[in-house]
Amino acid sequence: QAKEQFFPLLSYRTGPYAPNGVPWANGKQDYIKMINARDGGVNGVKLTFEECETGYATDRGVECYERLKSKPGVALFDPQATGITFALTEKVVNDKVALITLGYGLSVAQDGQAFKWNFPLMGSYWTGADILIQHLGKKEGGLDKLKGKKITLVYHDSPFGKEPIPLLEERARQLGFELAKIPVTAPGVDQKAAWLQVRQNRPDYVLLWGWGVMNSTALKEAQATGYPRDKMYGVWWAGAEPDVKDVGEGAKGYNALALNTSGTQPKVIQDILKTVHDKGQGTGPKDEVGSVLYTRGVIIQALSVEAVRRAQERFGKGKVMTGEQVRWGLENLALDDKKLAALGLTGVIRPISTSCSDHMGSSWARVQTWDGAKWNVGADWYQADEQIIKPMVKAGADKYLADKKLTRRAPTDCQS
Amino acid sequence: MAFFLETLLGGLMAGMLYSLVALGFVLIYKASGVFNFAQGAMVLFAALAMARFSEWIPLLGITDFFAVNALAFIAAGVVMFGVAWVIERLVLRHLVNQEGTTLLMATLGITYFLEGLGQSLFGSSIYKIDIGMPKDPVMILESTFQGGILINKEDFYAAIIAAALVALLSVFFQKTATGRALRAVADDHQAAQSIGIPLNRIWVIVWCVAGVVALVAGMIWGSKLGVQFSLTTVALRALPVVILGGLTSVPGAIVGGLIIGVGEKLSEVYIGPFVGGGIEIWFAYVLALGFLLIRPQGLFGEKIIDRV
Amino acid sequence: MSDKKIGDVILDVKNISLSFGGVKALTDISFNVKEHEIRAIIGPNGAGKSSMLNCINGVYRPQVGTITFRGQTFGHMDSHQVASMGIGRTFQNLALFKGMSVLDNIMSGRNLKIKSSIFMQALRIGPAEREEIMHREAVERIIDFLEIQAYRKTPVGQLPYGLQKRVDLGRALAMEPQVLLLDEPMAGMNVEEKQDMCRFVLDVNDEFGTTVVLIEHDMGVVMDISDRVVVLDYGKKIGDGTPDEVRNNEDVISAYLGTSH
Amino acid sequence: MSEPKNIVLNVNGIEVIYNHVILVLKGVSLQVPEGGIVAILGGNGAGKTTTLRAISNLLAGERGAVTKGSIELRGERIENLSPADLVKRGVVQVMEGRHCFAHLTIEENLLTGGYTRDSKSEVAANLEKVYNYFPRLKTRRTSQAAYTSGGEQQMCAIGRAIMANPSMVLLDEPSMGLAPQIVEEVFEIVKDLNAKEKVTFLLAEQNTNMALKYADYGYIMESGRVVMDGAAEDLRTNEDVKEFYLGVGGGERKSFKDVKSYKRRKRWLA
Amino acid sequence: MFYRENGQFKTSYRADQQILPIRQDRIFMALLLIVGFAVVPMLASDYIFRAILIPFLIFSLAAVGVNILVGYCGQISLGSGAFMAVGAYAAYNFFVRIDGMPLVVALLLGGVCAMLFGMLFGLPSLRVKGLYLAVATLAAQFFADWLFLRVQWFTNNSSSGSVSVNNLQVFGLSLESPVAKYWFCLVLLAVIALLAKNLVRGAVGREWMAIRDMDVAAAVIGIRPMYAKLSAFAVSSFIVGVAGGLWAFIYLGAWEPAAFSVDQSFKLLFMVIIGGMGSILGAFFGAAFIVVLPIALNLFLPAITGVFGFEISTASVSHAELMVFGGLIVWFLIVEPHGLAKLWAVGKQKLRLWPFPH
Ligand SMILES: Nc1ncnc2c1ncn2[C@@H]1O[C@H](COP(=O)(O)OP(=O)(O)OP(=O)(O)O)[C@@H](O)[C@H]1O
Ligand SMILES: Nc1ncnc2c1ncn2[C@@H]1O[C@H](COP(=O)(O)OP(=O)(O)OP(=O)(O)O)[C@@H](O)[C@H]1O
Ligand SMILES: [Mg+2]
Ligand SMILES: [Mg+2]
Repeated sequence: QAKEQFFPLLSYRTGPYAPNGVPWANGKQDYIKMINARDGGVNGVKLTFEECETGYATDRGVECYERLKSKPGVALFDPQATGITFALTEKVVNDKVALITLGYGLSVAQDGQAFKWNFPLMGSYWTGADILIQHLGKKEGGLDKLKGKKITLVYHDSPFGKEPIPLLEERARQLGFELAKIPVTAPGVDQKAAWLQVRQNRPDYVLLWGWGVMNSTALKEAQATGYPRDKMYGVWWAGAEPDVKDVGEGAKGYNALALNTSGTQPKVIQDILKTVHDKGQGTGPKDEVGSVLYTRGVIIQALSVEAVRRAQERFGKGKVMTGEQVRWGLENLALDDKKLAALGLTGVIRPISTSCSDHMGSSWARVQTWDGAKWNVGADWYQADEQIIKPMVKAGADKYLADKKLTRRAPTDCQS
Repeated sequence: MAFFLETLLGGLMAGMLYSLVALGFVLIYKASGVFNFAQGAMVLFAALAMARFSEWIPLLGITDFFAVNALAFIAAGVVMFGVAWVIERLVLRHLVNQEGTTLLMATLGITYFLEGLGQSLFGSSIYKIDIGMPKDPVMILESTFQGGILINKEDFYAAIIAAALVALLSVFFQKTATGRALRAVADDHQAAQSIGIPLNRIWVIVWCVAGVVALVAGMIWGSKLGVQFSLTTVALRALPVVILGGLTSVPGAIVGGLIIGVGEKLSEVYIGPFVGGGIEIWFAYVLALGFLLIRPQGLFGEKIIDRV
Repeated sequence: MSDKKIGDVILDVKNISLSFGGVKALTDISFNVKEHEIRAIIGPNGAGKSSMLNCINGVYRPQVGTITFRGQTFGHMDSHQVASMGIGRTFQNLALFKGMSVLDNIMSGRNLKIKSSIFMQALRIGPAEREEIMHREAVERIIDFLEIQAYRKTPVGQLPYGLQKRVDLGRALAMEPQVLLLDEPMAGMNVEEKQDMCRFVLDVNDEFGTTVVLIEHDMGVVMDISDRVVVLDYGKKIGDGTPDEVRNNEDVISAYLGTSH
Repeated sequence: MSEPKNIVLNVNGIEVIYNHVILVLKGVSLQVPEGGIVAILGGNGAGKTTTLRAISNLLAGERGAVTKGSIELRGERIENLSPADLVKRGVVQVMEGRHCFAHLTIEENLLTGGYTRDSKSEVAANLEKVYNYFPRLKTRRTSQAAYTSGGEQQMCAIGRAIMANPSMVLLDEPSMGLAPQIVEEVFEIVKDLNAKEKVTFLLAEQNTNMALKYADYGYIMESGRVVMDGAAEDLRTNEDVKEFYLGVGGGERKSFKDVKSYKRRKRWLA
Repeated sequence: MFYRENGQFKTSYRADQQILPIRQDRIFMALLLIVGFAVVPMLASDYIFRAILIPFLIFSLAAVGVNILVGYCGQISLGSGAFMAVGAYAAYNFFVRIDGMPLVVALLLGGVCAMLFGMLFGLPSLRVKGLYLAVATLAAQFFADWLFLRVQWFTNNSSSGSVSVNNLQVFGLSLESPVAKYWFCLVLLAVIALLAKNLVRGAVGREWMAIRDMDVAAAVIGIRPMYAKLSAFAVSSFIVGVAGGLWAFIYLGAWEPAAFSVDQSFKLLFMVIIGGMGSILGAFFGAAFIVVLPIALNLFLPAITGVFGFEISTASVSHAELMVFGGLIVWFLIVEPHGLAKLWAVGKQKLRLWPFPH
């Protein structure tokens, strides 16, 4: 029997969120193909995958999960949608398989002692929101200068869009800015009323918490109501090519968080082009390789593979890891600059190091700006303010545990 | 005051755009008694076709902006005619004289089919339709109000196109013999057949017209929002419009659109903030419902007949 | 006919006027129906016969006039209230419940009499089941008589027109009404079938003392079985009396009967 | 029929099945000569309507289908034509139960009937003709059909068929719900059209008396089969027909009051 | 082994009024129940339970509810998703706010709340009919979507608006294993479907159908339109509400309002129409069609195209799946416009006549 580590890939290639879901899913697939082609797998263990279409719908996502979770050699799941993450969070505990939600999902899941199986790697909505506020503060010349400013949050009316609110409220209380919240009903094609309100309020900044078509529509409405794009700041899910491409010039000056860079320079992307696309094995069109969401897909998959590799280091090289073993791998990721360089990810992301109590591993991000043709990533890295995030995560996790009548993981559990 | 006017104008123009989609529903309902669930999918399909053709045509060496758009429009129109023909051949023809729900269901099947076909032929990314609509706002009455009143030029032109189309179709339905035949078909398929109205031809014609309406709607909405899957959801926004105006009335689609457009924008802007916002969708439906309680057949709909 | 005991006025219609927009369907119509009699309403097409029944039934709301039924006077009442007072009805243009079987159509005529609550019906134990069976028996008798046993479980929409008319009658009968309003029950039947129908109307009238108001275009039937006849024309009453009186009324002859009858 | 004239319509042993399972017509054959008036008689459920639907190709909408036999119009097989094609060939059906277009006014109903006629003047002339035949319709021309009386709707349905200038009309129970005079008028109109405009008629009727008075030839159907046919006079004098369809068995017409049916009566009283 | 009713004479009306008057049908049903309760649990895999059987059971239940309103009473409803949501969130609140609240009671109370909500939005049906009524029910749908997103109280003040339950128990037995969940849903479904069947074949059912087929005539024979319509809304939304609770508690475990979006409403309506309006059995067929078919296509399309020697991209599979699904709906409607239940009935009738063609 061949040794195969299986990656179930939940994705959506149809429906309202397909423009964003497709490059993401392609990046994941291509990375797996690349590892097999370049390295012959992980220490001789071949990587396999199967994709399952969720259409961004929770029930279909659950079905995909149920179908794929019992395949031999399942490593972990990346649900690609906040709603599906919620539903799976309840299930992975019993099924003993990890859930990675890089840059999305539950903010409180950062607390690994409460959420053993969830891994919101590299950032949650709380860290994202905090970084944006820090950036605005810096622009104004100090966080205290935000006092009295008006900041409006235009958000996708769903748990995804609502997640940053507690943090922003906390920050508003602290720093004394005025926070207005305008929900946009999913999928977000109709935002006229929202932007009329923005025009009425004339806020100093608009934070855009959108996904899919909501982002480009927001930019178009902003243009139509004359709101300056350079005062708009999006989350990292509102900062990819599909969000701005068809707005073109109209989106010039718009900013968004950057969890990763884009472009074809990174070595990992070059490797993919060389070993996969040039062989005609690419999943999607070649010109999309290296775009923001494609690269994010690559990163997610790279971290997944690294988790497997890490687990093998402990549980036996060249073996197929179980879901539990991969989970350990995720909890003990230690990707320093050197390792990142080996992965070809230098400059794309910052080092990551996870632990039993921190399932995020890194809370750094930059801000990028659209110049009408491409994204330019700013030089400054920001780290979310521990002082604020930590207590909130702890409190949230405690409430979760209390509601569920569960207890924190014992320290010994962290060793296993 | 200025802001109120702005909201009002915004609502009116949004309403006109809803009317455009609503019109597609009305056309088909009027002509065959079918509630065409696939209207949203047709809008998407048409818009996708047009967007992609306007990408592909320059590859043939035609680069003139106007020519490209005109050719893309025509090509997409031809595609929609084809769709109409196929739908009649493969679906409607076999469902003569069936109940409304059956036909509704069939249009649902068509919806899925078109969504799948559209995305596999034309792709599922975001595409662009650029028909040269101005994107930046203009301010008017700046002397009267401080800051002026903002008008979205694109919406304004779109509203004019919509109004023209609607007017044209109203005339067509009002007096012509075909208009009458269409209404007859809607009332009773079998009786219409028995006196020699060729249902097949009528249906192809109507679906073609509805296809063109979908194309115009798709073009305008697409130019506003970009062409991608969510265009189908504008159908849900147009639904209260159709119902409020009356399922069978072309002018109803316009008036309904204006009422709903204004109603939902005003409510969202003036009531929304007090209850947390996001109320415009259900408010539109509740508004329509309020009108229905007074006139159960919609403002301009034909009276619902129940006689014993 | 002579041995039949005709009682007091049971249904009294006074000065009914009804118009739709410009169309005057009924103008100042008054007539009464006595207990136990068979009262025919005749008149040319569009005279307002069906509209008259609709007024009594509460389907239409007359602009002027009152209707008195067993001492209760009303201008308008909801149809279901009229039904619960004991007035049953058949329709000219079939108004059957198309999706239901013959049995269910007729059973629905007995719904007024069903007492068990929705919970009992859901559980369908004891009393609810017994009640259902009791009514089923009554309905089976009607089905038997109308000779539609073979179609019991057929959806009515699939029956030929004539049989649908019978089902319609069956449904009205199932209500065991005191007054039965029949709107052209014999249209679309041949002579043999009409004979059956007549026989049947007479039986109901004889045995149960049900008062019958009958609209019919077949003069043979009307003249033979009715006790008194009202004649309407263009919404006005132009004659009222026994069949013989009506037959010889000049106005009636010119407006309706023509010379050949 | 003794010496067949020109046969326009030849129905040959057709079998009709509804819904793939319900066999309704079991080999029905009939012929309609050019310029004739042929009546189909028979009790409720005999299959008259089904026969007419089969001819005019309106079965599909009822989920019925002709599974055996053939139907020829002037020598041409017509089973696969659409109803609209048939109307073009001059065959129009007046459906049982009226089927007026409820939301259209009477006049619009009639004008729709002229859909296949291209010439405006012809349509106008036909409209005049119909109003002449049915003056009542003229007074109600602007009301929506749904709100007219049963009889008015019947007139409208017949008028609508005439608007198409047909050469052959299939009439399904034209007399139903019409006042006696009007019934007579309708049959006179039939006769008139037949004589003056050479319109051929095939009618399904319950009013046997009338039908046999005006028709030249009759078919009697029972449970999906033709059980008897013959010239109208012959049928009129046939004892069985008299007994069952004309109600004059044994000479005198019996009063409706006196017809007894003890068997049923007994059962009802039980 | 012939399927015949010959020789089976009914000697009482009670016998004739059974749900399954033909003996073979009764045997078949008994077998089906045995298979459902005993055989399936022995054979099915985890995946089959969790991803196919449990959703199928829950959707069947919801479809039974929707069918009462739409199929039996003729009131078009696009608000079923809202009724499910009310059922789910109400049950959730009863469950977490009241200590020791038993699961079944919470679900039933959720149903009661859905019932009240349904009746409220059913009121317009007294005046507004047909497709126009769809607007009233859509208003309910969008209102509920909004309500559960916006009003924090309903979600127990969870910041993101998503809620979850765990450690479900019935009568002290844990509901964690898929088989237990399956049994739980099956029992609820069997009981409620039986009660619903009793209703629709009894007096209330006739009232509903009468109102559906011809409301004027129904009033003339003494049926109160208000009572009939509101009772249909009540019963229907109660059942749908319970199904909503099951969907949330048993299938999803954690959910957000989007789980009960308008798509869900449409889905339920489609089940009812495809399965067969006015047929309890149809609800099951419809649920099977809508739940199982997409999954089956998803599984088999790549295999099938593989057989024909070309590999199909993942995106094409999802597009092809949509097309095949749409095509099948149309095809079924052409074959039998009255739904799968009717198709089944016609099939049985043919079987009865077999080997004779008619
Ligand atoms: N759509 C249908 N589906 C199934 N069976 C049908 C359908 N239409 C008619 N039938 C059956 O076909 C048989 C003949 O019906 P048809 O309507 O042709 O009779 P008819 O002679 O016209 O009767 P009537 O004088 O009452 O109109 C009846 O037994 C009827 O039940
Ligand atoms: N709801 C309505 N709206 C408008 N006009 C109506 C309505 N109901 C009846 N009428 C009109 O009132 C007149 C009387 O109609 P009604 O149906 O009572 O006639 P009828 O005597 O029953 O005739 P028939 O013998 O033809 O059935 C008709 O001219 C009809 O068009
Ligand atoms: Mg009448
Ligand atoms: Mg007939």
